[in-house]
Parts: sequence; C-alpha cells; structure tokens
Amino acid sequence: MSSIDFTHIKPYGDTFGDGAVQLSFTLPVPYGEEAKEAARLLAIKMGLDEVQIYHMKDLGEHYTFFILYGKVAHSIDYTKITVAKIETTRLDYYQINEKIKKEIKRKIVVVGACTGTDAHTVGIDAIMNMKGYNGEYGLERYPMIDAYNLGAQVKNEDLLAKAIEVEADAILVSQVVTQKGIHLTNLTELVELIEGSGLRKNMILICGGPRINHELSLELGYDAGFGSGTVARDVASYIVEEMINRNRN
Amino acid sequence: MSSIDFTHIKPYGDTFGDGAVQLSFTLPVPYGEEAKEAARLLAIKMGLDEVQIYHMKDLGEHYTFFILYGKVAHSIDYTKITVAKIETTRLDYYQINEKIKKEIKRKIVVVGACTGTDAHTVGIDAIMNMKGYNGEYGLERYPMIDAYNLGAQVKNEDLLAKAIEVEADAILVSQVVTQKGIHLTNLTELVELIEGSGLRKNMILICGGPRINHELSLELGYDAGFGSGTVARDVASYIVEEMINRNRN
Amino acid sequence: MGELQLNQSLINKARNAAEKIAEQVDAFIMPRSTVTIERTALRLMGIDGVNDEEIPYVNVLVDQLKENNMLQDGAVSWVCKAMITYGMTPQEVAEAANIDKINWEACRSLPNDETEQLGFQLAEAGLLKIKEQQQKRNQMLEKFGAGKKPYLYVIVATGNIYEDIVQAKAAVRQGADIIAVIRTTAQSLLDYVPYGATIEGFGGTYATQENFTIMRNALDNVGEEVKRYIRLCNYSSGLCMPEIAAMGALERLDVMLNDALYGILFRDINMQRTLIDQAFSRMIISYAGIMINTGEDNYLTTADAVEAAHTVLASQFINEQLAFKSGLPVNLMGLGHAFEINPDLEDGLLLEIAQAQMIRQIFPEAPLKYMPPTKYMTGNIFKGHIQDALFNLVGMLTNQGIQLLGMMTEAMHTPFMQDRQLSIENAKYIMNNSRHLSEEISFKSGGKVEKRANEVLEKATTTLEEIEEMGLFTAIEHGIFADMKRPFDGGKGLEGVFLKNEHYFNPFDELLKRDLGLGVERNE
Amino acid sequence: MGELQLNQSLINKARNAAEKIAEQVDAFIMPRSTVTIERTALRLMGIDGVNDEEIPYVNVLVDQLKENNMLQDGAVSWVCKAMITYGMTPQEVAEAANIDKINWEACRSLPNDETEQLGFQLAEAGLLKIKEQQQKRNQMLEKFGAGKKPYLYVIVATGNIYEDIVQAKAAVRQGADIIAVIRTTAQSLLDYVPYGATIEGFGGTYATQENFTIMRNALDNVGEEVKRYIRLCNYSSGLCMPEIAAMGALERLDVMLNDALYGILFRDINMQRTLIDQAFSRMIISYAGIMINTGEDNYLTTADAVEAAHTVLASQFINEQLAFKSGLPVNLMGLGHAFEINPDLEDGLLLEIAQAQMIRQIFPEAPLKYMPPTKYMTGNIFKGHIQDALFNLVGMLTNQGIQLLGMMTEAMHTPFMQDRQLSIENAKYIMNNSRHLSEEISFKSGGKVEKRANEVLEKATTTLEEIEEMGLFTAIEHGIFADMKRPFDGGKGLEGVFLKNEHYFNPFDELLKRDLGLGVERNE
Ligand code: B12
Ligand code: B12
Ligand SMILES: Cc1ncc(COP(=O)(O)O)c(C=O)c1O
Ligand SMILES: Cc1ncc(COP(=O)(O)O)c(C=O)c1O
Repeated sequence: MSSIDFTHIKPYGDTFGDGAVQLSFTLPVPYGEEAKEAARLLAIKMGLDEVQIYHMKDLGEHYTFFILYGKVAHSIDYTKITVAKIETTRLDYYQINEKIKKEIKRKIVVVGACTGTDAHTVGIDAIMNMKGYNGEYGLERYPMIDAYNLGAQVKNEDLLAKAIEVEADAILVSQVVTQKGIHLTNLTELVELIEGSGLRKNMILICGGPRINHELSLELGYDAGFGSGTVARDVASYIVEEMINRNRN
Repeated sequence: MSSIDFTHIKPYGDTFGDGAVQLSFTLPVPYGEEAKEAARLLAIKMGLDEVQIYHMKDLGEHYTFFILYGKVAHSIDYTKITVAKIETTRLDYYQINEKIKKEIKRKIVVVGACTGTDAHTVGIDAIMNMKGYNGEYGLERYPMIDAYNLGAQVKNEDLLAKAIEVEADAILVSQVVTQKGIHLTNLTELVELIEGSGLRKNMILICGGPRINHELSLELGYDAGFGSGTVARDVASYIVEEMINRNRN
Repeated sequence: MGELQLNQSLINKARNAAEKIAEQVDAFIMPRSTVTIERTALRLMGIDGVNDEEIPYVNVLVDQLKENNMLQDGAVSWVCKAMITYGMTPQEVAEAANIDKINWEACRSLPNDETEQLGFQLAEAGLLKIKEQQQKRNQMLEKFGAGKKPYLYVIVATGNIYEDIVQAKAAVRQGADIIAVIRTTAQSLLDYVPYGATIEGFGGTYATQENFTIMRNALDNVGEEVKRYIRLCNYSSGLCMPEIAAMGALERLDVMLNDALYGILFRDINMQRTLIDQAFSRMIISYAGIMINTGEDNYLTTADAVEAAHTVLASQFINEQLAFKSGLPVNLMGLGHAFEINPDLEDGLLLEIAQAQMIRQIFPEAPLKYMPPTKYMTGNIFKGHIQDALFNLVGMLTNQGIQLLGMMTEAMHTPFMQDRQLSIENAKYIMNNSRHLSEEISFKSGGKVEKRANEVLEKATTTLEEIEEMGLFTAIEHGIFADMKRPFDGGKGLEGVFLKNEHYFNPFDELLKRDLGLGVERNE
Repeated sequence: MGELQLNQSLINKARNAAEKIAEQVDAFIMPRSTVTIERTALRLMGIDGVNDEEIPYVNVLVDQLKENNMLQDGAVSWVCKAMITYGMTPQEVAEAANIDKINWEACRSLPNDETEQLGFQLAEAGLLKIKEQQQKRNQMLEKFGAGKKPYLYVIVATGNIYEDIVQAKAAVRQGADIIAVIRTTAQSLLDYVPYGATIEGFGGTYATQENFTIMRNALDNVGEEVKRYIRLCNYSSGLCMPEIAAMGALERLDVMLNDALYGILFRDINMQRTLIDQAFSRMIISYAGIMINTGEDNYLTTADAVEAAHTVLASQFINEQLAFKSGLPVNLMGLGHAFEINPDLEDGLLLEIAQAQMIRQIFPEAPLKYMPPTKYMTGNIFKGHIQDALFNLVGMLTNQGIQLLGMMTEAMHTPFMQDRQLSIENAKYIMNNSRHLSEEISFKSGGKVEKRANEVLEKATTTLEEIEEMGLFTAIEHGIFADMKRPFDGGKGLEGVFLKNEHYFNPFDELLKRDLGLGVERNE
C-alpha cells in the first residue's frame, strides 16, 4: 500500500494487488456442472485466476446465470493514460453572460433537440429549459443566449433547417436511446447533413446524453460531448470559450 | 436461438451471441476521468467490446469503484467440456442401510471433523449429526453406520489418531474458512499425514465445505469432495459404493 | 393496512368533476371518427395483410376513401357496397382496391339498408371471434385459477419476437404472471400497423398481429407446463390505438396499456385524435374483457413525483370516468401510478406509502398497476436492486393489483434475461416476507402519511374542478399534466380526424355500444 | 413505533430469575482468579513486550509464579515484592524473571502492607491512564457530537493492520460510525496476546496493543477530517478476555465484543474460565466507559432463529445482570441480536420485527446491537443486498442503537472495499427513506407481531426459571444455548483457573470495585 506502482494497476479487494473482480453473466446452456465449468473457462479466458463461482441459477429454457469472483491477471499502466477532456474553465451563469457581453458583444444563438425517434426530452430540457436542472438555470434563462428547444423526435433535417433559419452559433443534440447503436446512426447522419450543407465550420456541434462522452463525440465528428450530470453552465462555458477561440484564429 | 452452436458459447443478454457481461471492481486510483479510462482499458484487456462504465464511485483514500457492462469476445467450446463428477447412484437412507447390510455385512465406521483453526461446525454437523440437514437425517442416525463427529478446531493429528483408534473406513473433513488458502494447507497436511502413516489405501478420504468441489478434492489427493447443499445420503451413497468397488478389485 | 382517514367529500367532489369532464369530452367525440377507427372496423370485418409496398390493405382502403371524400360515411359502409357490387369478400375488395379495381362511385347507389344488413352480419361475425377468445381465457382461468395478487408483471423488449419468446418463457418459469411486450420506439407514431413476424426493433418489438399470435402461443404453452394462466400485455396506444386493441382482442391479449392522455403528452399526438381513438379502443377492450393499464406513471418521469402527485390522481379520475363511458367495468381498470420519488428525500417511503394507499382506497375495486422506480435509477445496479425492493414492499403493504417489476439495469438497457430473474426473485422474497404485514399495521391518525394523502387529494380535487371549468382540451394546452403543453390543433395525426356525416355507418360501434349497454345514439 | 403490549409481569419474572442466576455465578467467581486476570493486572502496572521467543513478559511472569505455586497470592503481590527486593521497575522485574534472575523465595519475607501500598500506588497510576483516555473520548464526543443512531458499524478484516487502515478510513469517508477490526481465526484460543504490528491473519487481524494504537490514530485522523468521532471496536473475548479489555481501555477503544457465554459455546473455552474472566474484564470496560457488545446473534447461526428466539432473550437477561455485577451502566450494554430468520419463511419480516421491537422495549435504555443476516446469505450478492435492506429497515423501525451492516458478499469473503461502501449506501438509503416511519405506524393489538413477541418472552421466562433452578453451569451442560453442550470441566483454559488464597492481592480488582461502587469484600 505504502507506495503504489502506478504502471501496474490492478483491481483491489482487500489485499493490494489481489486483482479481485466480480462478474456476472448468463450462458445459453442448461444448468449443471458442465455449465459451471463453461463459466469457469470463460472467466479464465478473460484473464481470471482463482475463479470462484459463487452462485448459479437455472433461468429456464436452458439458460444459466452465474455470479463469480476471481483475480484478474491483467494490469494497466495508469501513468500512460490520457483522456480527451473539455478544457474550458467552468464559469457560472453571471460570468457567462458577462463574458458574452464583453467578448462576443451580441447574443449567441443556440438550437437544441432530441433527434430521430428518440422521445426523451428530459435531458435536453434539463440543459435548455428555463428551470434547468439540479438547481442550475437552463440556457433559455440566460439573457445573452437565444435558445431554441425543438423538443424530441425531431428530424435531423428539421433541426438543421431551424439552425440555418435562426443563424445558430451552436447546435445541441440529445440522444438517449442507444439500443443497437441507433444513437450513432442518428448522430452521424446529422454530421453528414451539416457537412453536406457546407455550414459545418460556422457551427459548434455538440451532443449529449447518458451514454455520450467527449471522446466518443470527437470520434463522431462533434466538437464536444456531454454525459450524465451535465448542467447548462457546463455547455455554455464551452460554447462561449470555443466561439472566442475560433474568432481569434 | 433456433439452433445453438455449442462449440461457440458466449454470454447472453438479450440478443443471441451478444456476449453481454456485467463486471465490478475497485481500482487503487483517484476518482476521475483517468480512473474511468483505466477501468475501460482493463475491461478491454479482459476481452470486452463496447465497454460501458455505468457507475463509478469515489471510495475515498484514492480508490474508485466501477460497475460496467460489455460484450465479451471470447467463446467456449461447450462440446469439449468434461467434468469430474461423483458417479455413484444416489440412494436414500433405507437403501443405504440395506446395501451395507447385504453387501458389506457389517457396520461401517466414519470419523469426521472440521480441522485446523476452523471453528465452523454447522457444515460437518449437517452431514453427521442425528438431526441432519434439509430434512435428511445425518450419518449418526444410520443404524448401519458408526459415526464419530469430533467437532471443530480439531488437529489433523487428533483426527487421524481417532480414525486409527476406531478403525475408520472413511474420514470426513470439513473446511469452511478459505482465506489465503488456509483450507488448502490444512487439507494437504492431512493427506500427507495419512500417507506418512501408511494407511491411505485403507481409508476413503473425503472433504467438504462451501468452497470445495470434487475436482479440487481429487487434485488435493482426496477420493471425493462435496460442496454446498450436500446431505448425508450423498456422502453415504458414495462411501458404500466405493467400499464395495474397492473390495471387488 | 389500516385505512387512512381520507376526506370522503373531496373524493366525491373529485369524481363528480371528472364525470363532468368526461361528459364534455364525450360530447366532442360522438360526432367524430378517425382513420384508425375506420381501419379497425375493416380489420374486424376480416381484412388483413399488406400490399407489395408493405402498406396494410386497411390503410389502402381508408386512404382511398378519404381521398375520395367518402370516409365520412364510414369505411364499412363503402366496403359493404363494394362487396355487393362486385360479389367479393371484404379481403377481395381490399386487394382489388389496391390495384384500383374498385370503382367507388359505381357502388354509391346501393341502398343503405342492404349495405347495413351486410355490415351488421360481418360485425356480428367479427365480434364473435373476440367473444370466443374471451371464453377461452375464462376457461383457462377457471382451469388454473386467477393467481395471487399482486401479479408480477415483467417486460420483454429485445426487438426480436423470437428472442422475446425465449425471454418471456424463461420469465414465466421464474414466476412472472404477466408478460408485456414493449413496442419499438418508432411505432406509436406510425399511422399503420406493421405486418408479420418481426425481428428488428429499438428498445422494443413491433406490435403486429402475427407477433401477438406467436407470443400468445408461446405463453399458452409454457403456461400449460407451469400450470398457470399467463397474461399477455401490449400497447393499445399511439396513432393506431383502436386497431391494436382489435388485434389484441382477436389474439387474446389480457392486458393493454391504454391511456386517454398518454399519446398527447408523451408522443405529441393530437389531442382530438387520441381522445376519439381511446373511446373506441376502450369499447373493444371492454368487450374483450381485457384489462387496461393507464399511464399516469409517466407524468412522474418528467414532473417531480412529490409536487405532481396530485396530477396522477386527477388523471386517474379522468381515465376512470372516460373508461366508464366506454363500458369498462371497474375491475378491468388497471389505473397506473409509480414509485418515482427522489430516493434522497428524507421520509420518502412515507410519501410513497401515502400515495399508494390513498389510491388504493379511492379506487378500491380497480386492480391498480404500480410502476417501479425508473427516473432515479442509476448505473449502480446494487442500489437499484434495493430501490426496487422498497417498491415491492410498498406494493405489498398497500395491496396493489399489478406490480410492474423494476429492473436493476433500468438506467442502461431493456432487461437482460438475468435482470428479470433477479427482479422476480426480489419481488417474491419481499412479498413473501411481508405477506400479512399490511393487516398488522395501522398508520397514526393525523400523522405524516395521512396528512400527505389528504393534501394530495385536495390538490387533485382543485385541479379537477379547474379542468372541469376550462375543459380538458384547454387544460392540456396549459400543461397541467406532466409539465407538457400541447396545442388543440398541434401534434401528430389531426389529419386523420373527421366529422361523421349523417349516413355514417359503423356497425361495430353500434353493436359494441348495445352490448356494453351504452346509450346508442344514431341518426336514422 | 407504537409499543407492543408485552406482559410486564413476565418481564419482571425473567429479570428476577436472571438476577438470581447472576448471583449464583458471582458467588462462584468471587473466590477465583485466572492467569489472564493476573496478566491483566501486570499489564496495567506497565509490564509490556515479549521475550526472544515472542512470549509476552506478563506470561513469563505468571507462568513462573504458577509453577512455583505462588499465583494464588496474586501476581501483583509478588511483582511488588520483587520490585522492592531488587529495586526494580515492574518491567525490569519481568525482564529479569525472564532470564531467571528473580529469586522469588527471597522476596517472600517482605511485609504485605508494604507490598500492598506499592501495589495500590501502581494501580492508581495504571487506572489513571484509562481515565485519561476516557476523558479524551468525552472531549472528542463533545467536540463532534455523539452522532445519529443507529450507528453504522462495519468490520475490517484483511489480516493486515495496514491494509485494515486503508479500508477503515475509506469506510469512514463513506459514512461508517464504528469500525470493528475482526480478529484472526486462531487468536481466541491463544493464552497470550501477540505483540506488535501484524500483517498476517486469517479472516481477521491479530488484536495486539500496537495494532490498536495504529488503528486508533488512523481513525482519530480521519475523524478530524470528516468531523465525526469514529468509534473503534475489537474483541474482549477468548482466553485473554481481560487482557484485551485492558489494552482496549488503554488505547481508547470505544466498543468491545464481550459476552459471558460466547467463548464457552463457540470457542469451547471452559465455562469457569470464561465466567471468571468476563467479570473482571467487564469491570475494566465499565471503568473505561467502553460499550460492550454481547454475542447472542451467534446462537442463531447454529440454532434456528424462529425456534431459538427465546434463548437470545434469555441470554440477554443474563448478560445484563452479569454486567450489572461488574458495574456496567445500562447505556453501555450493547446487547446483541440478529436478523437470521430463513428468508423463505412467509411473514418472516413480521417475526423479525416482533423480536427486534420486543428487545427494544425490554431493554429500553440499552443501545442494542443488531446483527445482519449471515447464515442465509448466499453467493447471490443481489439477493443478499436486499436481505440487508430489509434488515436495515427493521433496524430503523425498531430504533436499534447499533446497526452492524450486512455485506452482500457475506457468504464468500470478509468484506472488500466496495462491499462496505455499497453496504453503507444501502443503510443510508433505507434509513433516510424511513426516518420517521416508526413514529407513524402501530401494530395491531393482539396481532401476529404482538403475539409472537409475547410467545418468545414467555419461553424465555420459562427458560430462565429453569436455569435458575439448575444453575447456569448445568444449563450450559444441557445445551440450552445454541444447541451446544459444554461440560463443566471440559474445553480450553481450565488449567488457568485457580482459587485465590487468603493473601490474594489484586489492587486493580479492589480499586475498580470501589470506583464502580461494587461491594468490596476483602478478607483482611
Ligand atoms: C424518463 C424516461 C422515459 C420517459 C421519457 C419522458 C420524456 N419526455 O423524456 C418515457 C416514459 C416517455 C420513456 C419512454 C421510452 N423509453 Co425511456 N427512459 C426514461 C428514464 C426512466 C429516465 C431518462 C431521464 O429522463 N433521465 C434524466 C435526464 C435528466 O438525464 P439524461 O437524459 O441523461 O440527461 C442528462 C445528460 O445525459 C445530459 N444530456 C442529455 N442530453 C443532452 C444534450 C446535450 C446537448 C447536452 C449538452 C447534454 C445532454 O444532460 C442531462 C442533464 O444532466 C430512462 C432510464 C433511466 N433511469 O435513465 C429510460 C430509458 C432511457 N428509456 C428507454 C427506452 C427503451 C424507452 C422506450 C424506447 C421504451 C419503449 N419501447 O417504449 C420509450 C420510447 C421513447 C422513445 N421513443 O424514445 C431505455 C433506453 C435503452 C437504451 N439504452 O437504448 C432506458 C434506459 C430504460 C431502459 N432500461 O429500458 N422513457
Ligand atoms: C455460521 C458462521 C459462523 C459461526 C460458526 C458457528 C459454528 N458453530 O459453526 C461463527 C459466528 C462462530 C463464525 C465465526 C467465524 N467466521 Co464464520 N460464518 C458463518 C456463516 C454465516 C455460515 C456458515 C454456515 O454455517 N453455513 C451453513 C452450512 C450448513 O453450510 P456449509 O458450511 O457450506 O456446509 C455444507 C456444505 O459445504 C457441505 N459440507 C461442509 N463441510 C463438509 C464436510 C464433508 C465431509 C462433506 C461431505 C460436506 C460438507 O455440507 C454442508 C451441508 O450442505 C458464513 C457465511 C455464509 N453465509 O456462508 C461465515 C463465514 C464462513 N465465516 C467466516 C469467517 C472469516 C469467520 C471467522 C474466522 C471471523 C473471525 N475472524 O472471527 C470466525 C471464526 C471462526 C473460526 N475460527 O473458524 C467467513 C469465511 C471467509 C473465507 N472464505 O475464508 C465467512 C464466509 C463469512 C465472511 N464473509 O467473512 N462463523
Ligand atoms: C399508457 C401507455 N401507452 C403507451 C406506452 C408506450 O409508448 P408507445 O405507445 O409510444 O409505444 C406507455 C409507456 O410506457 C404507456 O404508459
Ligand atoms: C461476543 C463475541 N466475541 C467474540 C467474537 C469473535 O470471536 P473470537 O473471540 O473467537 O475472535 C464474536 C463473534 O463475532 C462475538 O460475538
């Protein structure tokens, strides 16, 4: 414990370096000793030693559920980890409005929606609606921001059209449903649409949702991505600083 | 679903072959984006795709806990699995006594204990005491079995001495505490002791406990091993059939 | 549980107001029909299948009639005319129309009484199929017994009907009483019902008649094995609400999600459309002996469960009165509510108990569908599992009829096979352990729980009286429910609403009303 | 919670019987001492450390005196004589004795009053250290407050004191109020206390004075940070019960597991030895203001929780009365019981509530230590987590003083770091949600819960009266508790018991009795 070797980080249960992990899954095989052995072999393939199958349950229809613990042999070099992060300073409501006034010298325009067939409005509302989220005002409340919340189940085309209509500085897309990668399809389609329109460089393109993170967003061609727990000031801080930066360059 | 390829068995969540597994562990690194990335990398090393870190929690003292799901790439050839099993027919109380009377023609003698510093008597009592377990009588109740239960925290030496004294046909050892492999040490020591005494071949050596299974027991040099949920008739069936088999050869 | 002292005069007031509201709505509904109601009638006449472009024949027909401005007469009327004119079966008419082989104008001259006679004949035959299914259900229930309440209700939602079956059967073996097949995200806004067995959906599986059949068979089979009647549930909701009700009735579904307001608020379906559709779909549901599940639980996913508790109750009163107008007996009213209070709230459990018990007492004969925590579920599956445990405890304490089991993976994905097993195990453990607890305890008179219940009741009453004053439509425009504002002429599907003309003919409507003892008002 | 109507005359009868039992035991104890009591006195005089063979000097001394048949006079008496004779400190005497440099015979002639004067002096100094620790605790409690009940009690048990510290500090940050360091499996049967910081134990960590210091410091430090006083717990139990009590008192432990019967039943320690040791250890504990935790919960790990419920209550009465005999105030009596009913039992929760609430009412001022499910925990961590949730709910409902948090991994290993966090989270969630529930509900008079409580009470009373009749020793021989039969002369440690002679001198015993207001009976 005394001095940790961060180049070889392993899970920890109660003895430093023990590699303890808990695992559960279902196998499509009938309950029995062979099933248990299959679970054990799988765990070994995953790199576990001292596999203990603590629980198994017949789910019916020849499926068996397992809960097991083991000690993982793999380790991670923590010193080599770099994560793409949004680097902007997190300002508050007042600072943000102040900064827009001083440095951008006009209201900024933001359009947001939850796109595709996704009908989850709570996330985008949390960011945009007046009342906001977790005690933080939403963008609509910012005097220096013109915020248009188109709601849910908005087509990518309609979102882009609105953005063009109001000359948006930033587009905010929310995606909550992720089954079978539907969010990836939706998000990619929007990027392609905007790029096709030739307006990509004029706009800050932001996505968000519980399964979104910044890194994924960059991969998809967005400028930034926000996950669970985001509040309006996180996004607004980013937009304002990014607009100023772009203006400079 | 229709026809399963048992040579490539993978975990199942809701789409056949999806490989879905749930994993949780603690890493000895401070809470943050880097920690999350470390967890993701570890999961990838374990063979997971589409890793989703659904929960992370600062445990304090620079430790972080994770719950994640992913899709494991590994698969198992279920058709190749063979498991060492106890193959004896499971008789009931009456059948067992009957069989001893007919085929062994004398009472058989069994000595049992929970050895070493292990003080868990409930398991060995479940097998040996009159009242038994789960509605099944214990060995003491069998008219054709002389059963000596020495209780817990019995030294291997004392157990062997008692076995010699009463000319035991079988020794039953229970081990419940397994921390730092203490059960392995205890069990191995007993085997060595008995082998040293030259009596190994005269005795059926059986161990049991919640973390014991037949395979492990064979490895340790026991004749059989019994895990959770065992009742007296399981053990008695085995002892009787094994004694008859040995007599034949 | 010892009863809470609720203000009975407030309950009466609230129920009265809701009745007035329902009457206003009913007056609006009466002269109107919708494309999906017409398609429903055609389906019940036996028209099925899709054309080469996957468009259901019922849509082909109704669209043609609408284009030709004939729909106001009622689709059945025209199809009967065509049948007589061409000597065709309903299905043949549909297929012929699809390739423009029906000259509708040529059918116009046919006398109404002849058409209507045929119409009634076909309608009787259609409804007979539903009655037969109902009888079959009753037989099976008699054979196996109705089961202990609360019923354990779980969902399957793989997107693939064959995968759903495996999951459903496993769930039944684990102890589930009701299997609900969740619908794919995209379906509720489709103005047609997809066709055939489907294997691709997002967050759910298409509701198609074939999928209903497949699942019904699977559940009947596994039910035989486990010696229980397994109830099947789907959604009579969205733009095809009555069509799916009819499909459900024909395929012996036992429970259907059906709410007077849900589509308006959560799918932005036009309010006129939804209110008209729900009335007709509920008649079919009533006739089929299906239990409805209303969707008040959804309010608490957007609004706060403590602040908006009274809107749930208000909506339940409205759903109840509207359901009466469609002939639904109270024992088939699975009114919905939910355990959605922020888990960090001190004494949250007291508020949950207050709400659940209050509803139990206000609707003593309704089965009540109790929904689990969803909004405050997180990626912490361990914590989630105990949130669900408290939910199960409250369900048991307050004698709910249907317990929709929460899943520890609620914040992640639709349930994996093991999630459901763990969840059923959770419910059984908690319920068995607290089996007679409700008979043992009583709540302090004038205590926190009782006070809370009366506060909610009072607010609900005020709200209902306000709605009565302004009318339900205006109330929805004002965002009274779930913090959602929906305009009278906005949303999807308004184009499918039309005023019936004086010749409008829909024998199903008439027979259902007759059979359900609802005042038949027909202009002859 | 509304009080249960318990039969007060039964309670009085039971308590009376227990008092009689305690008196019988006390009469047996009075003329006797044990090797560990003698070692305790030497420790409190300041003798510490081990010799080359790792044998503690106190053992060296006591063994020598025993061999020489001098122990009956009391070890303190001889050490004082040696001190005077050789002009040594107590520690020097011990070290000299270790290399056979003390000629005990040569010391014999010293007059008793001189030795005793020195003895009292040393004893006053020894006890002062304990008082100072108590004052320090009181100061810190004043500074940070005593905290909300039930206290969240968690264990650490890595086997390595340094690893334990990390786990303990993390637990404190997560919300733990009491940290118990579990002892290695082998320790309770050692007739000496190991020495120094240790890093190797099985299922627990050695209880050594150094380990106590290390953990006490760690908790004080993290406590400063989180602004709470963190209580430390260890075991005054096994063959060195009073020595460890003394160490705990010196190192400011706040809670100690200490039971009159546990060692007899669960460690097969001789009953005479344990009963004598517990009396002396409890005086130290009382003097130090430490809370004891009794071990009745253990009964239910071997016997059935429903059938043996009354033995728990009976034992609590005995523990209470014996503790009074050692001067322990009732507010330091953490009487133990446990949530160990088979989870498959219908209405099990009702029985659990009955038991917990009954105990709450019978010992209204005792803090009560409530133990979680252990026996029926399985490898199913998800189910385990909800078993613990119900346990937490009952703890809250019945106002327990200390909630020993259950771990979902109970059936597997001593807790991992995350297990503890999840478990604390569980308790906080449940307790916060049901904070005032107990004030809201009352139980049906004459209902299942009340009946069950009175049944258990009745059986316990009968049992106590039987024990009074036959004496505690015989009762244990008959296997009345935990299905365990232990012979009067069997088990471990009997050789360490001896009869004091008329010169027996133990100034700690006398001072403690004086200070605790216990009748000092000394033969002068
Ligand atoms: C509420 C809810 C609903 C409500 C939605 C009401 C409404 N008007 O939004 C109702 C009941 C209608 C609903 C319906 C469905 N739902 Co839903 N629903 C949820 C639930 C319970 C909570 C979601 C929520 O509101 N979270 C609270 C908000 C504040 O969090 P958030 O969305 O993560 O937003 C935050 C951040 O992500 C971020 N953020 C989000 N968007 C954006 C955008 C930008 C630009 C930025 C910067 C930040 C940002 O900031 C927000 C604030 O911090 C979740 C389960 C859960 N507990 O998560 C399921 C869940 C999301 N639903 C699910 C499903 C499948 C459905 C259905 C498709 C089911 C069905 N077949 O009918 C339907 C259909 C909806 C549709 N067509 O999309 C699944 C999704 C599975 C998946 N991963 O694909 C979930 C996970 C439940 C489950 N386990 O099955 N649902
Ligand atoms: C009851 C119990 C106790 C009781 C024991 C009372 C007694 N007289 O036995 C008490 C309270 C005294 C106790 C103490 C301790 N315990 Co303990 N205890 C348990 C508990 C809760 C249940 C065990 C039990 O009785 N199971 C029921 C029986 C019927 O099951 P079983 O033992 O598996 O036996 C069955 C089979 O395995 C098989 N079987 C068993 N033996 C044999 C032998 C043969 C020959 C055969 C054929 C079959 C067989 O048949 C039996 C019937 O089906 C477990 C946790 C749990 N839920 O499992 C912890 C547990 C076993 N204890 C544990 C520990 C660490 C301890 C202590 C060491 C803690 C401490 N430091 O003080 C102490 C010390 C004990 C010691 N010196 O060994 C750990 C062990 C961790 C590990 N894997 O190493 C556990 C897992 C708890 C935990 N999570 O920390 N314990
Ligand atoms: C009443 C009701 N209808 C329908 C649904 C499902 O949505 P959709 O009809 O959009 O598939 C729900 C949601 O759970 C509901 O509560
Ligand atoms: C009262 C009591 N003492 C001691 C212990 C621990 O055992 P040991 O003293 O053998 O370490 C326990 C068990 O939890 C107990 O309840």
